[in-house]
Amino acid sequence: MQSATWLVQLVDEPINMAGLLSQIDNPDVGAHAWFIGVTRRRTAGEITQTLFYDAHRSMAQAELERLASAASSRFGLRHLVIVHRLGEVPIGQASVVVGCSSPHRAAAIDALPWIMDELKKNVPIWKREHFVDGKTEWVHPK
Amino acid sequence: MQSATWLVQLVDEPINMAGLLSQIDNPDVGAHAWFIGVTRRRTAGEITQTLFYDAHRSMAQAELERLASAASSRFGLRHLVIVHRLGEVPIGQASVVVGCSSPHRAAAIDALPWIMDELKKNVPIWKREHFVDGKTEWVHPK
Amino acid sequence: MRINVLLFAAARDAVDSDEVEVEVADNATAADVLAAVGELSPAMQALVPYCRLAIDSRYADASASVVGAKELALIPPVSGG
Amino acid sequence: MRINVLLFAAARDAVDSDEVEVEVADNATAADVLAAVGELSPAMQALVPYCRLAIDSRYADASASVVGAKELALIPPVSGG
Repeated sequence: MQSATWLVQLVDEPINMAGLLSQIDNPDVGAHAWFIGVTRRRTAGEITQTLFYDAHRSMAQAELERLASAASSRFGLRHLVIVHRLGEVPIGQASVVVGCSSPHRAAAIDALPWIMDELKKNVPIWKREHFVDGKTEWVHPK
Repeated sequence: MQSATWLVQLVDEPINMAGLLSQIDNPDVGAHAWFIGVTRRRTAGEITQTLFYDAHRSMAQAELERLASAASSRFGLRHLVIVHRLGEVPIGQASVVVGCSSPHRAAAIDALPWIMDELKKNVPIWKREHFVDGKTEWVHPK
Repeated sequence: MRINVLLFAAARDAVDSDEVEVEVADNATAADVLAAVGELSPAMQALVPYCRLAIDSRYADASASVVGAKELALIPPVSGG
Repeated sequence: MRINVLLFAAARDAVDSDEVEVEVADNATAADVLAAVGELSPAMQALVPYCRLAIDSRYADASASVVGAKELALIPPVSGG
């Protein structure tokens, strides 16, 4: 079993995606996969003006570290990056970036939805939607 | 049905991944997903020195365009980028980059392996492996 | 004993505060703390069944003891990503 | 008629050339062209069963006519990505 490394960050500024790309480089991987969640203008017919994310920061960091460790083992990842932005995330900007690398293609791609599902279940981060009509609401998971 | 756009390129230099990121931006997408195939040092116990890619260029371009169109319809993608590098692709560098965006997460992520499977079946590009022991061989698909 | 519980998101809005103090038994469990927080207001009562308690930044089982905890946090349904 | 067929990868190596000329009937199909290319050498004979013919940059069915084609290409098993 090869050793894995991961990087987990909570940031208050725009996520510098280009700067993250080389974090998962390794001569023994053949596949890099990235997922980027961005603020979308339209949700179920309503027009979003902007989103805010709040968190229990120290716990969110700890939960993300546990998630990174679990995902690395489960999928045999060589490197893994998870960055979540907090505060306001305007339309078109990234709230979350997950990137990982592995020797073969399937592991890196399959890891993305699993990590996102776990993140959405267990990491103490909350999204507040601000609609153009002035209404605001905490988003409830399905 | 919203209109989709795609960008298909065959290039002879290193792929500028950072420069591609914004190609799939759109205020009505919530998800970007990227797959990057890179040259790996180790394949089935043998040590690769470098890889070369050859192509029927005009046909490869046409097949990739058809693939981009089919994938956009099938997954409801808003934007799609497929870039394949030809010639030598040293270890750790990208031979292929696929990126796409869609309103929801599943479509963008699910499109990646489908596109890669189709690309590996039908696009006239060939990989020649050069091993450190001096042996070279055209890679045969499984 | 009197203990502090950190609040987030809709729970914070429900009492307009990022922390509350509640009274619980000296051998209280996570379930006891959730029950005591629920008593604070009707809005909180409605929300607590959907919340988890975190003890020192880890989700706690209902039966986990809160004795000696450095930090307690009420975690409403999360929605990151 | 005599027609040219573009070669790639292992097929090019098999005859050390990126193009070959073969003789086929005036109403030849893709299958006829593949058969004619297979006659060029034992190595080519071994390879052709795994190849597809492309007519004007599109994969052709075995029964497709090559009459009037601007370009014929022998496509060995591909390995991009």
